[in-house]
Amino acid sequence: MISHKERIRYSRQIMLPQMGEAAQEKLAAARVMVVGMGGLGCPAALYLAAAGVGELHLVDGDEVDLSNLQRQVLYKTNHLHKPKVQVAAQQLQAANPGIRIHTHMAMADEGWLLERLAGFDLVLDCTDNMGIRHAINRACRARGVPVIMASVQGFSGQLVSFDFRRDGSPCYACLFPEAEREPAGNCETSGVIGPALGVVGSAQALEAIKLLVGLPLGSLDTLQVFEAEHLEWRSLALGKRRCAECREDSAASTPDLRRNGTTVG
Amino acid sequence: MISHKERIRYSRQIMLPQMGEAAQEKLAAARVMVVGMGGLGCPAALYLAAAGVGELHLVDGDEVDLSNLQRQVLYKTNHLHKPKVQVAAQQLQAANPGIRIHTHMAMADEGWLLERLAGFDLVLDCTDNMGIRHAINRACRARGVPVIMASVQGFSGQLVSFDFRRDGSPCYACLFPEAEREPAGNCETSGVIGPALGVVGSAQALEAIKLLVGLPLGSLDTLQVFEAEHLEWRSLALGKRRCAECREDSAASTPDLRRNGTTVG
Amino acid sequence: MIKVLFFARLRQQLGMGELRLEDFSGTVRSLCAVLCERYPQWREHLDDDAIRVAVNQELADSDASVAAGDEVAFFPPVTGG
Amino acid sequence: MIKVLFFARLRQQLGMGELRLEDFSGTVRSLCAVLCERYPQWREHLDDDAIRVAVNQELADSDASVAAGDEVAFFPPVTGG
Repeated sequence: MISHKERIRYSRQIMLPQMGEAAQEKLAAARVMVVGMGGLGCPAALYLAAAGVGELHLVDGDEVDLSNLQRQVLYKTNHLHKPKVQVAAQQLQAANPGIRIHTHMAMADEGWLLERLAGFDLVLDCTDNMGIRHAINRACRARGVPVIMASVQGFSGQLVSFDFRRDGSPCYACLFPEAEREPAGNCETSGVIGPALGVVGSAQALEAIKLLVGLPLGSLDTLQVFEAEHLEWRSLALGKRRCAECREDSAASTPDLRRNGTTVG
Repeated sequence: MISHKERIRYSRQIMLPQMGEAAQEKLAAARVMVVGMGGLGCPAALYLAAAGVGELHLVDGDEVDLSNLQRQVLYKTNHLHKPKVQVAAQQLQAANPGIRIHTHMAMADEGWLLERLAGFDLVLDCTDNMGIRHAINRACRARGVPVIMASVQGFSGQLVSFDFRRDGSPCYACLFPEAEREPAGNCETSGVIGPALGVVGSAQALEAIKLLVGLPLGSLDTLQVFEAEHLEWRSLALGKRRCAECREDSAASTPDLRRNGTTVG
Repeated sequence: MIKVLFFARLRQQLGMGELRLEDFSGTVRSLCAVLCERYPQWREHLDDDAIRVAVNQELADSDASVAAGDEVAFFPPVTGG
Repeated sequence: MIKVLFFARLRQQLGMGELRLEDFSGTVRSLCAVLCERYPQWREHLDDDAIRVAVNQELADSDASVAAGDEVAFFPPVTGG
């Protein structure tokens, strides 16, 4: 049940024909894990907390560094050297006391995620390197938890979602195979323009809200490419390409054995 | 001169080939006015402050209301009933103590703007109705100050920039003529999805940084249309259409009399 | 074939974001007339001074011509924030 | 004519975001070969296992065919955040 105060707080989204009170209740009941509280995790978590997502788990092992403040907009100068998850939780809880926030001061890996993902409705991948992206992909796939993956470097961003509640979903490895070597460059080595993280991180929160309330996603099985230099946004569909593991899975599950996939659209 | 600490704080953008120390110095020397500290002004001002824009003027006559917190991410629950510009200035100053922030607890109109716009490098229009948008357009045009205009309602956003430092620039009235009646609906009456404001407000900050450092804009004389429901971004060029006033201006300024226009690209 | 796009509140009002029209050739104005004839309930939304039209991603007047292969976008101002 | 687009770091590395190619018909692989012949300095950037290709906005293999009117996009993973 939505209280009178909540009805006021969330009035501008409850009145949207695509949302309504039922959508607000779905947001309140949702458990979402945000992995990485850097340049993408900050805006994504800010908008999820503001929208009333009931339970947020923030995962990051880092402390706030002076070089973060140019783009990681939850952190202020007096937060230097404090754990990011602790500062972020304080800020988000102050913005919205009506939600539950859990912090995990840890660098997630596949084992860590596999142990904890049961019962989550969604994972946001806001991390900064290829290794952890593939670990998140494998763990979400194994646990049947949808994932929305965002990334930004320089002036370029990418956003793609996989709904592992469905049988036959493609995965991140179908798009970018696990390479032997890490591709060159992250924000630390190649730089990044702050507001591009705001654009892509906010778009990630938008897709998250849509997934949680059952609206169709623009990034499902589709790589959204953002080029901040030209303010261009393009959509590239994954199509029928599947990685070896997805092909195997698909061969193993005969139509009779498939449970009904829950789709987001 | 950039100090050692600033070189660390801004390192991730200074190292970008499109930016560098010269760009950082331009940002530090810039004076920017943000009109409207609601759903767009919050992310736009956050990213400008983080990037080190030297002087920010925040303009808004409103106080923080419970129904703002779903999307206006600078405000927290304990800020209810405080002036938005005062809370925003505190938050931004804490994020970046190295910039100057001025607050104007006022509802800007054409006269107010005409009196104050001299010496500004840029205005961001983050307001919420057609009347004030046209007033900002006229005042910026009269004072030769570039403007980046953003708007969001429901799941739909728009972004367009005019560089009034150039002779022959089109203006907002060339795109949307001043109508006798206000078009129906703003966020209060028709609702808005929070993260769409994050996407468009961050894009506005991105275009602002590009304008201030002299990189080309994607929204110059071009309406960028964002549809959050489908995560679509489209570009519609203004072309040769001009409002009556721009046609008159253009007829009045013969090529000989024109000063060299400063272009942003 | 021409591609017709609707943006912002027109999507809700018309219940559609995109449609394709075979065998049309004429002006933006006559395209509007064809659409309102096919969907009479659209008239009040499309026949509105606030609605702008772009042909092939560039703002166009109502007497601009539209032919096979063109993309026509109808959009109102968005003013909230 | 085919339209070739480059995204993310390829734009800086190749110094170009878009080019148009007349009279090409063949596979993605042969398109790559034509480009690297014309711009030899591109080889190290395009001939990289991490680069993906989309033909007409859909991910494609290197033996996918490309013909007049197609749009081919080359893009690397972006992994920062």
